[in-house]
Amino acid sequence: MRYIMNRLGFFVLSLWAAVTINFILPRMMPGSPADAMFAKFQGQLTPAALEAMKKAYGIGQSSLWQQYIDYLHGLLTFDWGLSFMQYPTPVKDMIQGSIPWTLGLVGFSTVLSVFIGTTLGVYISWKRRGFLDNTLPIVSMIFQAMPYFWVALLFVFIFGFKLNWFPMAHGYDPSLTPGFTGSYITSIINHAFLPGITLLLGSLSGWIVGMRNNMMYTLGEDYVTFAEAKGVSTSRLMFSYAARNAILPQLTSFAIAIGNVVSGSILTEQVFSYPGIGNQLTSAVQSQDFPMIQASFLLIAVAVLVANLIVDLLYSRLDPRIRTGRGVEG
Amino acid sequence: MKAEITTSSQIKVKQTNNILRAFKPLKLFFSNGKSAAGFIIFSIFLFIAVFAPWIAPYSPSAAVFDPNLSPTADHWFGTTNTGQDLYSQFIYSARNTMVVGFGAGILSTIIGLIFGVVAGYRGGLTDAILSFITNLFLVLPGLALLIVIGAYLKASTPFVNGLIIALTGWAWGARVFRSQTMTLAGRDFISAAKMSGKSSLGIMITEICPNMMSIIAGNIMFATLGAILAESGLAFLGFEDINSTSWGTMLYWASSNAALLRGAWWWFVPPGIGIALVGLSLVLMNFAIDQITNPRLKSPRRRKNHGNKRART
Amino acid sequence: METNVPVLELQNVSIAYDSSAGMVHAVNDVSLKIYENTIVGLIGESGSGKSTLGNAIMHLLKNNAVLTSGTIKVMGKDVYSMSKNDLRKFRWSQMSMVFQSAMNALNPVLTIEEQILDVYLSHDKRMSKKEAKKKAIELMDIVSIDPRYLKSYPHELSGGMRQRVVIAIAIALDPKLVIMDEPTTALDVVVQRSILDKIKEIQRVKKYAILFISHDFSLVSELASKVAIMYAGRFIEVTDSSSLDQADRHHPYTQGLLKAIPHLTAEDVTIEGIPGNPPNLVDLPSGCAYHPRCPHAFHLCKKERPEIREVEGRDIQCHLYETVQN
Amino acid sequence: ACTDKETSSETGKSTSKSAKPLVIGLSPAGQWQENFNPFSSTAMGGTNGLIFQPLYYFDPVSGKDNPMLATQFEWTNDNKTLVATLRDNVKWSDGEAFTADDVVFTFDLLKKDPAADTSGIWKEVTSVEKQGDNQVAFNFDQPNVPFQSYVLGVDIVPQHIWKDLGDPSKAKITQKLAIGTGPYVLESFTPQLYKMKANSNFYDGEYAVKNLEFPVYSGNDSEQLALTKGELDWAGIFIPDADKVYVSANKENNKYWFPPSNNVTLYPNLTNPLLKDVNVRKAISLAIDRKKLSDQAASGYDPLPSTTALILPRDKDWVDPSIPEDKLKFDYNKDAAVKTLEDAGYKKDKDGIFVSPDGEKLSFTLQTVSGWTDWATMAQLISQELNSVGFDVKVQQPDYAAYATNVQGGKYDLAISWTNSGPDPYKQYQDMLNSHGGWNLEKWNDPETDAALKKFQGTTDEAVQKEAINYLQNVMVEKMPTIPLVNGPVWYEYRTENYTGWPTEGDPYANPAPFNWPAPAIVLSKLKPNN
Amino acid sequence: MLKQSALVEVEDLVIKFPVRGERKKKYITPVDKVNLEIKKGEVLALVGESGSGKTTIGRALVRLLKPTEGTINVQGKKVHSLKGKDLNEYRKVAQMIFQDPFGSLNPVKTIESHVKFPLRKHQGYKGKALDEKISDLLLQVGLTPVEEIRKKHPHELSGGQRQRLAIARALAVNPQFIVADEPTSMLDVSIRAGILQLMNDLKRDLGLSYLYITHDLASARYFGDRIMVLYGGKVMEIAESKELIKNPLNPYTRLLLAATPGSESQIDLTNMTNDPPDLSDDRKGCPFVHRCPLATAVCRETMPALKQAVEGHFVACHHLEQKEQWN
Ligand SMILES: Nc1ncnc2c1ncn2[C@@H]1O[C@H](COP(=O)(O)OP(=O)(O)OP(=O)(O)O)[C@@H](O)[C@H]1O
Ligand SMILES: Nc1ncnc2c1ncn2[C@@H]1O[C@H](COP(=O)(O)OP(=O)(O)OP(=O)(O)O)[C@@H](O)[C@H]1O
Ligand SMILES: [Mg+2]
Ligand SMILES: [Mg+2]
Repeated sequence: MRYIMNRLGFFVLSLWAAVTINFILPRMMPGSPADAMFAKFQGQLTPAALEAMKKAYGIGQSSLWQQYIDYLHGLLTFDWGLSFMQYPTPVKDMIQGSIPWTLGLVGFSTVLSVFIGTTLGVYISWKRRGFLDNTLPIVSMIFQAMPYFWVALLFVFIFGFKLNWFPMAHGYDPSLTPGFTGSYITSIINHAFLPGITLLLGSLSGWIVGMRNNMMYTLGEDYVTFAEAKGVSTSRLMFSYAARNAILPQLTSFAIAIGNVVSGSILTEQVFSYPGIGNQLTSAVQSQDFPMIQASFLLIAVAVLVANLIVDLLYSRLDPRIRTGRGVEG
Repeated sequence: MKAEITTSSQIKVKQTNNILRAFKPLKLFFSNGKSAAGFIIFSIFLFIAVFAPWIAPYSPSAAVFDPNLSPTADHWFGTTNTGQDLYSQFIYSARNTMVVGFGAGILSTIIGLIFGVVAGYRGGLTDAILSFITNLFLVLPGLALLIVIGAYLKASTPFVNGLIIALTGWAWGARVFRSQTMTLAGRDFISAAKMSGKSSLGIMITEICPNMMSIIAGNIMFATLGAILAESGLAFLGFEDINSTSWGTMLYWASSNAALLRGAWWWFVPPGIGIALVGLSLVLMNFAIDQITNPRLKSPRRRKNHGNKRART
Repeated sequence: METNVPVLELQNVSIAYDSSAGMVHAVNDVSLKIYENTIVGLIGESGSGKSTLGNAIMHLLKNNAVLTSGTIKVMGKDVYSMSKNDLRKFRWSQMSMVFQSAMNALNPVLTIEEQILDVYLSHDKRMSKKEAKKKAIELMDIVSIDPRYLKSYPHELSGGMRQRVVIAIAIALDPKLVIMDEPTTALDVVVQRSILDKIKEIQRVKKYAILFISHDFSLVSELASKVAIMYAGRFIEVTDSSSLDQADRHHPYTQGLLKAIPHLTAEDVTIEGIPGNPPNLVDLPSGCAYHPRCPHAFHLCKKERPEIREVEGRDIQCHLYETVQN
Repeated sequence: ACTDKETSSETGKSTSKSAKPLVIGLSPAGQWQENFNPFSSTAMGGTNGLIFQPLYYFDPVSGKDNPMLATQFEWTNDNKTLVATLRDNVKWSDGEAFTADDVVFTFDLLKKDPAADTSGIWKEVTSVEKQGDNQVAFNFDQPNVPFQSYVLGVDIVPQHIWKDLGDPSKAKITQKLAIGTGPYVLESFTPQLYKMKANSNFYDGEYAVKNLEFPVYSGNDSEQLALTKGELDWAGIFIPDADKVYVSANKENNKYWFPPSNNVTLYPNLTNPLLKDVNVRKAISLAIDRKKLSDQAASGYDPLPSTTALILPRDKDWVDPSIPEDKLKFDYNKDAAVKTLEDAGYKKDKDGIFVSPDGEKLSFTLQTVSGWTDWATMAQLISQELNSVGFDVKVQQPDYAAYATNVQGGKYDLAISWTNSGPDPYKQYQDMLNSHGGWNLEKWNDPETDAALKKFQGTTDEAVQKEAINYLQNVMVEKMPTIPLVNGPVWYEYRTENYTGWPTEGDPYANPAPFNWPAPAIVLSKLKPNN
Repeated sequence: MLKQSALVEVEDLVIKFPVRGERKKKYITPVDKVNLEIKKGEVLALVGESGSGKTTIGRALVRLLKPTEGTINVQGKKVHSLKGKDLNEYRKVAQMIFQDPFGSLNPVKTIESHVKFPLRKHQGYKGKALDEKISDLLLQVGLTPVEEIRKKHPHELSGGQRQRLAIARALAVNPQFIVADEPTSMLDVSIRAGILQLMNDLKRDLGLSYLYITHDLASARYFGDRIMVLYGGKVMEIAESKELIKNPLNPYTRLLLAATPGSESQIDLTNMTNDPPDLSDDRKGCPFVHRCPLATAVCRETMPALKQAVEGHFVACHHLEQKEQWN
């Protein structure tokens, strides 16, 4: 209980901090977005039109404090304002349209990466000093050391442009009508393959090596030897005794990884013209779209916080030591 | 009667001298094939970075050659669309990228150390506040924050970016340092140091930090890799001064000039390989450090004696 | 019934660890027989190879350890010639072990009950869960722990209770041989005592053979009928525990140990340490491994390893007794 | 409407069964937003021109006037009233008839909501009224003939729909509401792609190109790949080394033409006393190698500018014949630059930097936009050149918003920026040189210049107009208020595999880029499927 | 008379620790109203089971902990309220040898640097004198050959050598009083004896006073002049060593004696509860009550006072007269 309250407290406090940072950051920007907007009109606007537009965009008409209050109020009521770059589309709509793609692609490949990586980690630690144990960590690390977008660009060029194996852009074949049809779903998978595989390759080694390390530690624990002596079956030994304990430290990383799904999507989506939130954020930053930057950043922060909270709670379910309030650390 | 004591037993030495070995980096790195390879690759790039002005045939920014050359004897990696020598750019970029990477790596490690060690050693309210800040930074999405801050800060030279990367990326280290400090702080030798009249600051600097040398070194490697990748990502997205000389900027230009499409792989591939190799060398060296210092990776051996608290991570 | 088949028979067992510093000769040429219903103590200072031997009997040596020579038989069967599966079944049903750090031998994320059930269910596929639960309750009764603790997680139990749980698990399948590797070192004297009493009691009833490993002389001499004293991987002396009252006519190392113990009630309160350091197991001293520390050492000790010699019913490896007798 | 649609798709099938949709690559964006509001600056491409149409379109590349919803226009009342005659028998795509009331309604909307009046119509126009059934009159305070392109360029919206939509600047025009008079109607919309099909109600009859598709690309890179691979028929993106990258992939079909459309100009801040000295500006101009700028910064696409700032060859008829031939081209002569300064009393100090007679160093910042790579390269080259002559120039690259704030607020020394060109030379001069001009970044303030522009505004007589423009050309050549660097091209790539009839250098009938709306409507009207 | 020569005087020492409770903050009191005194050159052995508060008392005496209540006077100084500079001064008087020879030395520092800092800081040695002093000190505790050992790191020493270094470090400030917290519990019997001997020698040669913390009655008897028995944070019994072993009066002392290997105990401990005593700060009565065979209602309600039973032999128990019942 105390643990849960503790985590909830942290959640609320950091949420507030994130929200506030989010409010302050864009206001520290030099150069007003309105100027940027109006430069587009190449100086044909009357001062009146300019004023009217500023008002319409909600720029600079009230005190900072008032803006903060309005901002908080807007957040709570899901009124995140209108996008500058796609005026007058509500930011909410833009996010609604893009977030499923990001969650689908990046979320799925993250979960997949965790799953595959962890399983491989368990496997190679079990077959310690085997061929895979000697090669897999190194090979996967090579990918982790490469700049992600660089690999992605090479993949697009080789597998998309040269070999024509996979589409080079978009979340699905735009000529299809979205719907629950076989061809649409196939198209989605086809389009997600390259970005997904690059994401997977880029993150796999962390999970493999992390899990392997944890397993090595756990396998050296006395309770594993004891269980082995007891005659517990191999699968139970591997999963209930070794992996079950070894996976606990992975959870924290998992929370952070899940939280980073959205920011991890930025480079992917840019390279693959994927219709997700990362892409939106990049364009928003490039065109100084305050409301959009704020909302996507906030969304990202909330995603991370929620993921953390869930993992914390999960942790307390998986580790009985925490449930009773012992050994709670930071 | 005083017992006479002869030289110490070798077996005991074997068990605990691991921490100490971290202080002999060279020996450490050559202790296994992976880390030796890492160390050699790293040394080559370090050499390139240090002696860039002597190695590079031309100035990296001088737009004085024929544009869009493919590799020739004069221009090993060809030239850019503005007639700059790509090989020279590559060499100088190694310098900037490594400086920025290590600068950010070391800076973020220092910040992490300050937060982690003080929080872990002081405990109580100090710990609560510092840990909160740490956790907040841990939780805030790195790249997004970087991009947003970078976009707000404007003057994004690689160095500014490195600074931002360090300022946003120290939290993981702080967390590791904190938990390590907490286990160390519970050890009696810290109490003993207190008893001998050492100040808190003295204890943190001379007793705790030296005991975390290998973790610190590992953290620097790890943070450096992260910084190099983040910096190149930022540069690639165009959130960096495009006249700077770094591998990320080279990739930015290569991609904005459709280097791959026009078949100029010699423009696009080397900077990526450079980053990948430096990254790989860091990973490999870190591997060695990890293997020596992380008790989890040692071959399982029963602990001597009782009641040794283990660090929970 | 063949009562003469020893429960445990060690014949010239040697074990070495392959470590980066070289081969660690942890156990050297050790022989021993233990019969039913006896407790044999195994003592020796830290690092003398006690646990290694215990683990070797269970065929649970670490990856880098090798049984370089000798045979280990339990109930007449060679432990090292069994198939993996037979071994898995044989272990625990015939021989079990309480590990040195029994406090850490319980999986922190499983309840006590699950961990006890694991034993029953893995060895008897036909046993129902209900039956196993009943047995678990009986088991808890034997070691005097309230069965409500079955639902607890290890960290919710005190050290003494955990230790008892581990002992309970060790005797769950009524094995013939129980190896106890320093089962009480981490505990308080009072708790330690109560557990030892418990072990004694159970042993009396079930007639197990117990190999009791410890480095505490007084403890072992109280509990065991026979004591093997280990130094540098060798049994330098095997003797009845009753003989430990007098300090003379033992191996010099045994004598040193006996002199180092402060006695609670004896009038004479002087004690003496043994000078010097434990031997380097990678590069053992020539001849008798104890000679660098031995106050009685003479030229022969450095050159030749002493043979086992029976001295007043004690098996002692020491040149001193050879010369005395010769 | 329902039956209409069916028949139109029927006919579509029968006429060009095999014709593929024409795929158009617009500027990169994250995702499309369903915004077909012609008054929104962020409306989807095609909103202006394909769905909604203005009365007239004055094309800056061809210099032609293209009638759309009006068939002719005329200045009356001492050039203070503009009367447009509307086309007959125009229908909205939902079948309703288009009337003069719709036009008046549209202008009234803009009056009520200044935020929608992005061209500032109501700062010039005083009233709009219907004349008879098919004419609309626009009344001005004072003559402003060139302003006709803005007034007649406003997209007309249907009263029967827009009267209920509230503020036009905020109206969300989705597929359902995108009812216009243009040659296309919206067929479907997703954030990755929207499709249009030919409007069967269109006054000129259905276009030969029946179907349009607009996929989204998040960056130049991915759009280049798609274009090169043949997935796009028409695009307007920068391609480095287009011959090698793009044309060579399919010599037969992959074509491009990058006609000049405006000037990329070095703006000196004339409020800076040093830059106010014309000798300094001339020296700067002399020290710049414009050929190198074009070759290295812009893949050689950017033609060299005229000293008059006219866009050639489009404006060739406007060139003042009294200006000698050699003065129409910029010189590159560093020695002359040095000499110019020395003659004006500037001396080099110990660092080799020129110092004015007042003791001020010729030390300037040069601003460009971060991320605009061609300009960045230019700035780099310029600063290298100037520094070699004896200036001290430092390049600064704020991002676009800060740059815009700086250049418009006069917070810069030197800046690279564009000029705004219209269908004739007037627009560019007006914006750049009029003391109230919209893009008078340099703050050129000269009553005679203003007067010349005023003269142009007040007349429809070409001779008078030429006189005014001649004066302005001389201002540019002699006084050099700004320093043109290169001509900015229009990016335009097309493929002839599926469609022909594209504008080319030989037949520059309209602005060819698929982003200068509503010009693409003109292009589409001329395209024919290839079969 | 007694008062005058007492070096350390502790009165009504109470130490509380906050513990994480379910909801509100709770405290445990591992040291409750403890009185003791140690004379110059005297060894007071403190015995008691794990968790009875021995270390806590020791840490309070050297002021690694601040007492919650009560006074600690050492040489007339009010140690319990020392701060800053005064506290640093006090470090010269009292030192501590820690329980764990593996944990109390800094693995990355050389042997000599462990004693160098205190020698320089507290005794003001510098340069060559410092160097010589280090050698002297290491020699004094038997860390020979000195020149070789000085440059080594702790992991290159055996357990006994480490414990000697810990002692040398304590001696480096030239203290008058040493808290030795189970200095041998982690060592082998044979090494243990050597350390006890060394401490005995130092006491004899330098006139040091010790608080010798242990849970091993046998070694307490060997090294201690007097023995104090602690249970659940309370003093149960205190007497001359021999007297206490011969004539244990408190049931807990007797239990402890019975449990010590080497004693011929007849107490059946197999079914004894091993629950630790209640340390909560609102507990009542005798802490041993839940294990004590003599326990009655009064034991549950009130803590017996420490009474003198025999000359110099103090004991806290309500049922002294029922001594026989256990044996
Ligand atoms: N996995 C291993 N690799 C190398 N050497 C080992 C390994 N395990 C133990 N040793 C060494 O083998 C020797 C015997 O170890 P063992 O654990 O059997 O001693 P022990 O008598 O049980 O000691 P303790 O009383 O401390 O438990 C020791 O010197 C130890 O350092
Ligand atoms: N810093 C602390 N915070 C909270 N509780 C503490 C702290 N230090 C000790 N305790 C608790 O106080 C009680 C007494 O501890 P102490 O270490 O004094 O016992 P001890 O007699 O020295 O035991 P041992 O023989 O095991 O060393 C224990 O229950 C312990 O858990
Ligand atoms: Mg052992
Ligand atoms: Mg203690």
